[in-house]
Amino acid sequence: MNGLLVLFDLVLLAGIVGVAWRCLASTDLFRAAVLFVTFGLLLALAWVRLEAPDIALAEAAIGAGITGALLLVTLERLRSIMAERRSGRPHTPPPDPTGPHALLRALHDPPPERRTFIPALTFALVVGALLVTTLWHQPPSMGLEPVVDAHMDASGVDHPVTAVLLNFRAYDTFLELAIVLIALLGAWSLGRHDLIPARPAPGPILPGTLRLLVPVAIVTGVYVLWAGSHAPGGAFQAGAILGAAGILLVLARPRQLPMAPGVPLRLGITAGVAVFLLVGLYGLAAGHGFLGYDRAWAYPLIILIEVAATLSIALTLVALFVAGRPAGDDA
Amino acid sequence: MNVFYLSAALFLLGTILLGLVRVLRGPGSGDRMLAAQLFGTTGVTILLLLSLALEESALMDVALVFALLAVVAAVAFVRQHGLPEPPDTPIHSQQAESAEPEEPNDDR
Amino acid sequence: MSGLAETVVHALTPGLLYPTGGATLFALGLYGLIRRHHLVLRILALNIMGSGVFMVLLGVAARGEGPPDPVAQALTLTGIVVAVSATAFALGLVVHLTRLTGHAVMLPGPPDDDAAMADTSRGEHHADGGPDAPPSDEDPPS
Amino acid sequence: MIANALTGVLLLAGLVFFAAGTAGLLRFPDVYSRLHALTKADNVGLGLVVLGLMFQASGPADILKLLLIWLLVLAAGTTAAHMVAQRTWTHGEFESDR
Amino acid sequence: MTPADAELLPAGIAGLVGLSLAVAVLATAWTRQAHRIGLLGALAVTAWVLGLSALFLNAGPDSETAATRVALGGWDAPLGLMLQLDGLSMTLLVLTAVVGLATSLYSLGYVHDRIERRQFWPLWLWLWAGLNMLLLSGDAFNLYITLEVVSLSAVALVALTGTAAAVSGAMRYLLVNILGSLSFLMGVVLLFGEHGVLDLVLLEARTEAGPAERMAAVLMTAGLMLKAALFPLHVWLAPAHGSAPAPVSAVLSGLVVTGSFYLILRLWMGVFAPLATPTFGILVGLLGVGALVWGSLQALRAGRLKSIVAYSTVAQFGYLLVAFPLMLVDPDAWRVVVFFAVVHALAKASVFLAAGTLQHAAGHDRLADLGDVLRGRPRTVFALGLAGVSLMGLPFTGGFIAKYLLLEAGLGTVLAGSVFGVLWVLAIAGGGLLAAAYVLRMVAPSFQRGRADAGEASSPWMDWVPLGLATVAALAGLAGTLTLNTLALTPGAP
Repeated sequence: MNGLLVLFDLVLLAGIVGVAWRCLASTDLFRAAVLFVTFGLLLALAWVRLEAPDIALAEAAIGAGITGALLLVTLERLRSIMAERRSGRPHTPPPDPTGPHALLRALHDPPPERRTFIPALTFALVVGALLVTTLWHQPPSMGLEPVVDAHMDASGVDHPVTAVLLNFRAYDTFLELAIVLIALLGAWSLGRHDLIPARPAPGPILPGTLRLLVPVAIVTGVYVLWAGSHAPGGAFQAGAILGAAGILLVLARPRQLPMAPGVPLRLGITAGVAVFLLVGLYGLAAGHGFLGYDRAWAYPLIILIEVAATLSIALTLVALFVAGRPAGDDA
Repeated sequence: MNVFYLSAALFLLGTILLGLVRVLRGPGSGDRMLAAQLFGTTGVTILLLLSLALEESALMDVALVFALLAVVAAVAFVRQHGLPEPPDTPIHSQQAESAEPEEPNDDR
Repeated sequence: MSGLAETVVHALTPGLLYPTGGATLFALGLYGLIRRHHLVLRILALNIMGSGVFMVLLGVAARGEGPPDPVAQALTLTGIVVAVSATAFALGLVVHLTRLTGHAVMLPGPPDDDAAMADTSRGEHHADGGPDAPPSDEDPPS
Repeated sequence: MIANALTGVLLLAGLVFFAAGTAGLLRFPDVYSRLHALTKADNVGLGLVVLGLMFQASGPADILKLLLIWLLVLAAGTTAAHMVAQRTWTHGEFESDR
Repeated sequence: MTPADAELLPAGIAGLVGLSLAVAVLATAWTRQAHRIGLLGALAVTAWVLGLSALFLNAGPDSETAATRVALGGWDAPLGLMLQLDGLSMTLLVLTAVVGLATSLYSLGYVHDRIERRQFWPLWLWLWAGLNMLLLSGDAFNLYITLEVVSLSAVALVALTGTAAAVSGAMRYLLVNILGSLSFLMGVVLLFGEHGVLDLVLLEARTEAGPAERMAAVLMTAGLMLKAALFPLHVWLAPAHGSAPAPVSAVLSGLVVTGSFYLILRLWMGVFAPLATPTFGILVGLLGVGALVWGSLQALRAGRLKSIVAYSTVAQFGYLLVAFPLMLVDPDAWRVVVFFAVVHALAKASVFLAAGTLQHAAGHDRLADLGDVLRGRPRTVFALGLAGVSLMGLPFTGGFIAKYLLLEAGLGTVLAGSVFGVLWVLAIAGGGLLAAAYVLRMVAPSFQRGRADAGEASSPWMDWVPLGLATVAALAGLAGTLTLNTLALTPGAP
């Protein structure tokens, strides 16, 4: 069993490093994108081997769903921008100073220049070698597992990772939600969204699949959220699954995005941080410290925060996929 | 029995690594996407096997999420890849014509 | 000879194997980041570096006896969310940059320092939905 | 015991389909035939594995989950295969990204 | 120390975090009123910070017990996260509040477009909240998260104008920031793997000069140097700072860069203190001399007003690097360095704000064609000059006192018998001359004969705020003793 596990680890790691290498060596960006999705899949297996099913769940939701879709839609956007420039649409900005070949670069990266090879290789090798040597000389440390274990009773939940995320280190998680929100604010500040590139997909297959998948995704999302209090799962994973379902819906009717009204959408994306902050400030006022809970109320409050966070994360991920801000936001 | 599951998982991991050749070679994007689709399925199977081999029932949920979301990248790909349509690409023009140009599939 | 065998066996535990792999990914990402020019590839390189960091963190956390460290896992989860958000924003920025300049590469060196700079406090740049819209003729309110 | 034996046989059969799918993906000449090979792994390969694992499931919830997983993969595989095939048929092979 | 003060201080610290976050969240949710929320929030946060500093000084602790630590959620380290306030973070919090308030007032006039306002204010308030949290954080991983909050919102703000130069600057800035963050995080991971804790105070107690600490120090310092644009990792700074909207440039050059520098200082005074050796100090000092020379020369060559200011940031940060070897000889020198960083932040922010007003008036910021506007707007030029004088370090300004103290520390090094001391003294003195040259370049056209034209009308905020902030920078010397005394209330300082 042990020998087999070692073999599995070795093959897996070789695969991960190999895929990453080929991904970064690709001249064709679509190939790089597919390889990156595969990289995410193998990474999820690595997290499983490191006894981190929570991370594997998140990686599955992100690697298989969100990142792949994001990369592909980005490549298509780049391609359609290039095509518009070639066809000489009005309103095109002045031509690129780097010359006629620049057009090619949208989805194709020429092999790197030879002159950077030696310095880059040396630098990367030195950094890698130093890191490996350092890591090999580290003694095993217990980490904080015993401390967390000793305080689980007071955390309000039964799953240690959730306890750390939403109770012991709730501040980090709050800021994580804030970062998701800031990324969206940044994407929105770049301008209104334009049409999502999409071509017609005739036939009953796609709508049929969606009719099956979207409800299942919603149920799974809720299940993962609920499971988070006692088993791997939680707000982010659930939000990512629901977000992926939303992305599917957007892909089903890319030309007919619902005219999202500004105010409810704003409230939706801020719900996670807002609820979290209110609970945190209440804790401060009630004497449990900022972001602290009364023990008896810890579980319901954590669930409340997680539900709001799931909603916000899902909405934000869909909005990040659509990229620019909806017209309703400027009204 | 665990050893058996683990060997099966290892075998499947090997098929993924072999299948990578198709992603690298292409030649078309469709081939690459198909290979990625196969990897998704294989990954789900590996997770199921590992959940038995490592006796970690939560991996079943991971496999479920994988199965659910494998379709997102595929749909994103087929919906979008190859845009915009260059004027002369339709090879079998009858079929292209019969396909309605705008959103025929709205399930309303 | 037995010393070597022991080292090898020691090295094959997940607690060392995965951190080594993570360090390799970190270095590989760094290499790709330096060598490649296309911004999407650079973003992928940064993501691979990030995965390397997380792999080291989880690998180190799985070293000790007993269950793995939940704090390390929580940190990794937070880190992954941060990475995804940053990636999504970065990809949006790449698209926007390509729309403005026509290429998705980071040209080496700072851009021409003396290039004309439009004053942006005047224009209604974002009011009309992005750079593709025709410039507004109105005079700014002051 | 019998359950274990059944699981073993079904798993092995499933693995054969996965192997065949991969071989087809590598060896077949064009998109259509590769697609054909691929769906065998999706449908039958995973189906057999799922069937085999059901004998080891700890309860009805697990069995349902396994079934659901299989159904979802079927749906995903079908959609992907159909749309790739349709796209290839109407517009020719996907060009690589130039 | 009265008992009431001691009880109020922790609540005040947590309250500051809560307040600045609440303002940001509110502005995000209710964008229609974002500018009003922002203005009220800026006033409230500034008042809170000033109150907190009064409370902190009133508590009158001695330097070893000065750090007030607040356990978030009631969980003490190592399990939970701690906020931490001491003299160093208090000083920089006040600096952030002053520059933040000035920037907010300026932005009332600068960002007047209805749509742009809705994008600007939430991001700016998040950036400010992020800076406050960064300065208060006492946990290695939490530092990474707050760094990300700061850098993502800063990148979005740089891109806000939507021009090709700005978006390209933002893209470069984002890549650099992510790389810096990852490098920092890898260092945190190494420390966590070695010691199993993340709290800075606990880490400090456990670190010694081992290989893991050395590697972590290299990774974290390199990451932060990238973010702080310390020479030679500075190439991204000028494009990003030079093409951002004026209030954003002011905050980036004044606060964000200073925040990264604060972290470097904090780490080397705490966790990595056992690793600091004279050779290391001299290496850093040489980098500083390089930064001074290179940045000043670029500033002398640049053709755009804001580029000059941006390159001057690279040069001025050279001083901070030069100060490292001084700190190894004279343990008290670090306070002078921080005081210098404070004065620099104030002066640099007002220069950028003044440059923004001129750019708005002229419609561009090419120095060659800026003469008319420079002659037509004496008030703004006076602000530019006043802040510039502080940057140069002419007598009676904050900059003078900071540089004087630096020189004194440098001479101390010479007297201590270090050959390099002479180089440091030369660099400090010569840097001032170079600064004088590029500051004069900026204001010189206004003394030439020619047409005077005030150009595009601007709001009174844009006229008066740069002047006000420049005055604060010039008068900062008066607060020198107070600042140095506050800084002394930092435990574990060398």
